[in-house]
Amino acid sequence: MPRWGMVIDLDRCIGCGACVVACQAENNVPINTEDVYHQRRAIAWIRLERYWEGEYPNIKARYIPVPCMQCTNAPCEPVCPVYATYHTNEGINMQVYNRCIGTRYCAVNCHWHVRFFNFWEPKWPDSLKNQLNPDVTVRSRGVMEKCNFCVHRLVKAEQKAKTEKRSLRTDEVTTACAQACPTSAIVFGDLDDPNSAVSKLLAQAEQEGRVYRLLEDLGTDPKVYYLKKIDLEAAEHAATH
Amino acid sequence: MATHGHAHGHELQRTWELAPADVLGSALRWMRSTAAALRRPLVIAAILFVIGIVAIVAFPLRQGFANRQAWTYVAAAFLYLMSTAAAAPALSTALRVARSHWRRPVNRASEIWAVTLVIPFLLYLLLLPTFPGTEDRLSVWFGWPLSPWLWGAILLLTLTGAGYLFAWFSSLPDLAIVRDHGEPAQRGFAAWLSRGWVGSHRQWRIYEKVVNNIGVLYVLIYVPVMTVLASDFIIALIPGYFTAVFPAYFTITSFQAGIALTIVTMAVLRRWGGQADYLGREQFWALGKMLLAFSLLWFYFWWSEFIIFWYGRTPREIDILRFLMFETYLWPFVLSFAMNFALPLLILMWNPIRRSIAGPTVVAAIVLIGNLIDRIRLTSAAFSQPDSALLGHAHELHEVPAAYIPGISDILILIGMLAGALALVLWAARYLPFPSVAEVVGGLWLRAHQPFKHARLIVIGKTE
Amino acid sequence: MAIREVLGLYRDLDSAVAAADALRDAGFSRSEFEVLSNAPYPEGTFGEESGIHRLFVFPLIGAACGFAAGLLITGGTQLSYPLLTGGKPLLSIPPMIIIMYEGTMLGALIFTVLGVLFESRLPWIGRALYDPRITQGYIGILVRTAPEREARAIEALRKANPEDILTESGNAGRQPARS
Amino acid sequence: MQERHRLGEEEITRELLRPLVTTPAMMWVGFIGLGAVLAIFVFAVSWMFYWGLGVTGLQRPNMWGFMIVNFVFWIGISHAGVMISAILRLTQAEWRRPVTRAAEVMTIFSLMTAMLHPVIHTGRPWRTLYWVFPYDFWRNLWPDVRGPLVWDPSAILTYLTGSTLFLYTTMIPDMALARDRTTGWRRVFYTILALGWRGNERQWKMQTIAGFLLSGLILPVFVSVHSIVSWDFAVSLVPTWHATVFAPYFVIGAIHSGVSAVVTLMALMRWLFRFENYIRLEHFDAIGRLLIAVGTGWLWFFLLDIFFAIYPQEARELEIMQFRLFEWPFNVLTALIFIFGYFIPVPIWVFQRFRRNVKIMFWTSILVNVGMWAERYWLIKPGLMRKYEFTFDWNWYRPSIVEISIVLGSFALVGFLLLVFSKIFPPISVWEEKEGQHFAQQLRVGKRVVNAIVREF
Repeated sequence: MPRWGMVIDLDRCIGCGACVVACQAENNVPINTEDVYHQRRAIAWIRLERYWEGEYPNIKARYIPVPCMQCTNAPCEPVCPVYATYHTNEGINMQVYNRCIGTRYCAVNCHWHVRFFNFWEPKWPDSLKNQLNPDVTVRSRGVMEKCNFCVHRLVKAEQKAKTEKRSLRTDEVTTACAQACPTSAIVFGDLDDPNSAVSKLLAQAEQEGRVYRLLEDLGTDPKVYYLKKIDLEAAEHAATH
Repeated sequence: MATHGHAHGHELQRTWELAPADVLGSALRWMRSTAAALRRPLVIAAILFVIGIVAIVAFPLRQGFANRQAWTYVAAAFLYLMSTAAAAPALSTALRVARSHWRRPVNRASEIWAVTLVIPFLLYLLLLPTFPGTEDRLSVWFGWPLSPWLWGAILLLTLTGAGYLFAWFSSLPDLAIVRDHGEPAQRGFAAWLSRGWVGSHRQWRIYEKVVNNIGVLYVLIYVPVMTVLASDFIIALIPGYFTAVFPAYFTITSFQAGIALTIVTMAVLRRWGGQADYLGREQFWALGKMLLAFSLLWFYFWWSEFIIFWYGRTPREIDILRFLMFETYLWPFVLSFAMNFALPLLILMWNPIRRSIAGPTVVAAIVLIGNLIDRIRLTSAAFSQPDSALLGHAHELHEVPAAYIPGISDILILIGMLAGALALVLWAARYLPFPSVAEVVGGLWLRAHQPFKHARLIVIGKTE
Repeated sequence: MAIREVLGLYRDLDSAVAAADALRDAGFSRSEFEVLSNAPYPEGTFGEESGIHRLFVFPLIGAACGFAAGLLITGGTQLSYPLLTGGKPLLSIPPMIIIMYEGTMLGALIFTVLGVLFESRLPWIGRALYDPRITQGYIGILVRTAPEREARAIEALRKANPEDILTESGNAGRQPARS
Repeated sequence: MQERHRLGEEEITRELLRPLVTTPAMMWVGFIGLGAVLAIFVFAVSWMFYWGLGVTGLQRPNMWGFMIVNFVFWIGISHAGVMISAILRLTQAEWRRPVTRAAEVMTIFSLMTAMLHPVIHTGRPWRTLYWVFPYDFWRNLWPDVRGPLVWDPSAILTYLTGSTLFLYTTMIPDMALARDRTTGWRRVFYTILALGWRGNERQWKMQTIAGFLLSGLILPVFVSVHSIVSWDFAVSLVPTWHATVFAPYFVIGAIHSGVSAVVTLMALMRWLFRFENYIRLEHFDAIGRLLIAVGTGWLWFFLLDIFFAIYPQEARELEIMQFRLFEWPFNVLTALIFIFGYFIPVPIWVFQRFRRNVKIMFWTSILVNVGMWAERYWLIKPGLMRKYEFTFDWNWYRPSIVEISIVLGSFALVGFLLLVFSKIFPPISVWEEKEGQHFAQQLRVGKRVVNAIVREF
């Protein structure tokens, strides 16, 4: 039974936003038009947070991609009255759109702000109607949605493996964001498999002492790990996180 | 014609037939015989008290103030006295303000405990040096200069002062009676205390106002004091114990213990103090209801802390739950849960038991013990933390210290201090008549029992 | 044997009590007549009446049922859908306690009301002598007795200066038709 | 009291049933005015259903807004009714008689209004109705009892059922009274509700016992309801929400606002129905004294909450405290809460002269509830606006016109329902007033005559 996790190396991240676009396309996330942005209701399962560091003129932009942390003890799960979000045995914090009634309590109790609510009926321009991903449900108005580590890919891969009567190969499957990242700053894989890319990366980064997680002290045990940037400002910047 | 009262299963207390003269009579009887009989228990209590003092000097004091753990049981005794003896006068105020008609014989029984306040005050002064300053640790003082030492002491002093003022003023008219009709031995002191009281109409009016106001003042001081004690003695000494409800829990459970103490005192007075005419079913029933209500509140305030920690599940909260309730101090917690909530509920939920004398008394005794265990649990947990664990705004319970097992010295200290309080009360009881003549007689005018057609009823007057 | 009803109406409390006494002197037992009023009087105002009731049993039964229901729903839900949420135990007791508590109280409340209705014999759709003036403040004394004693009842009721005396056959009048 | 004078049975009946038969002009004004606001409310809600929650001011991270605040507020108001009637019944306080029914009715209507909010506030209300309640046994997925949002309905429905039954039980005798005095369809209606009540001794005895028993049973429920509502917030990890004190703090706050609301209601009834003989100054006096205690208790918990939010000295918590104590507009809100919620009304209530002045009591009680609404907003919103360190996602919350009209409409709704009720049922318990007259006595002490009350022992 794999335990899916993700490592995001901020030292490699250039803030290009490819992951965001890829996710958008992969998961049928509605197009975030300008006024949706101004309403602060844009949906981005993985978002790129930009923080300024230092004073003009020597000012630096720091980027940090934030997908769902897939917490092991996710605070968002138990507050749902209808089991619309629960924990799969592969460690994914799953969202069941059909059960969701939209109390939005999960969003209130998610401190990484990675749960998104469909305030409006999602719309696509006709030109994009045909590129919707058939593997992914199109959500309706009034339900929550969130990153689920491209679970449809995982399921597909597992079924393939099953039909071929074998177990899942190491790093056989990856998420859209990881796939799209030009600097491969995002790595996805099985945390329990010592040979997987994520495990190796973590093991190595542990020695360099670069590993940290967001809001780790809440004790929710997130499964998305960040590797600090290798320069001092970045170190202290990360420390503030 | 069978009176319907009997069908109801509770007959009228003799209080209703008494004339003022009878009340005065039993008060004077108390001054004559009972007060004298108190000498032996008084001596025994005093001896235990001395032993306790010796124990304090011999053990914690010799080990010095740096070793806070040695002072655990001094602190426990202090907090327990604050939760029981100091809470009782608050109860009597509550009854006055609520204008309950049955309260009058009860007031004295709870007010008299105010005379013990000096003991917790001295213990507090003894304990203050064991606390580190608040500059470098978390506390509700937020590092004020001289906190907690100076400000805490001032608070306690105010409370003690208000308590004695209350005890003295509320018993002023009775002291005058002792002055005029008491035994020669008692007269002098009573005369000194009741100087100038002639019972003029004006004096009575002032008396009623002032007693109420001092009582309210006492409560208004008591609640902040308990809040501060809860945070200084428990919360601030347990790293990561971030709970806003605990001071409320501490105060409410103290009121519970105060009620219990009053009930037990009443039972003793009824059994050995010849107060059966005054402290009857009426009083025990009413206080039994209150005790039941506060036992439910015990659970409520505990639960509202527990459920948050259980649900929040941050490492800090899990540690606290393990430490205070489910691992280190499991048994003390289970006991105090049973004795402060479960047993009182299961026993007092039956009206026939509530309406008896024995029922409330037994439960009150249970609650008194349960409260003691609870306070011991909390103090032991809090005082087992070394200063190093607190300094530097510690947010986590880093290493969980083992449960503190009391030694013989601790037991001696505990018993000694409680005995000291008892001694003070016994001593005061030699100068204060039971029942309180002023209260009971004042009540006689406002209640009558009369036939109403075929029914026998009581009539209760409400002055506004 | 048929039971005949006589209803005496009285303007004030004193005469009503007097009527009750008169009936008692005439040998009517307390169970043979009941007093109707528009507001409660202190118990026993009209003399002892049997106050036996089982009202206090009802809340206990209700509480038991409510508790059981709560236990079933909470326990059942968690056991039959072993879905992991927030790393909480699959059978989390504290939340169960909250809902079981509410269930218990709900059961107790509903059964108490049922008990009150049952013990005061409501809803009541039988027909018995009644007069709207009772809710106006008159006090009615309703005698249920054997036909042969009806006359005695009327006579007794008349002793206490009634406003009116109603029988099943109609208004018997305050005073005898012919003396 | 000196102003108490004996009233005849007939007088009481006539005056207390007056609202049922006659309709004062002000009442029409009320019906029409409130009805108009109600229409706006209905329109706003249906508008929101049609377009979705996009028409509200909610966004990330402010997923909860005005409607939840208003929900908490109305739950709070609903706590007065049972608090007053149950506690005063248990303590046999005489001054309960004219207050209890109005208070209980207010409980019921404000509870209904409160329950409306979380439902219309969900993304898919229609599903909410058929998935969460009633239990859906055929789809075979029951609500997750671990979720506070399931504790909520269980508590609120218990409370609603309980207080409705409570109210009805105490109303049966008055239904009988109305039955005997009306004709036509009204008579049929009351006959059904009266259940054939005749008023024999046994029935009265049951009635009396029921008063005590139900009060004793409903008090623990009433405490649990607002506690559970508070846990909707407190069990989450949102800074300034995750506080252990929330349960008792919410409850005492609820009593504070609720009892004040009862004062408002008393004053209105006194003016609207000319109930001077029943809702007397001594009642305002007594309830004012009660309010002093309640208000002070509330202040204690309020300060506990603030102090122990600062106590851990954690950046996140301090950030929000600083924000909601010192930054516009929350600094104004804070002042508002303190001043309106405590420092204006309570010092006024201390003086009997003011406690016995209906106008002053009315306006102070209004002030308290303004303060308490502000308090709920103050408690709930800042934590969401500045949740944890993701300054990137911090955001303001501005309610839309839809939310505002829903909030205003909720007040109209309660008011309208209260008016309708007082048109159909006697707003003051007639039989309890009469009982009070039966039990009232006087004691002579020398030259002084003291009002007294008969008690069975």
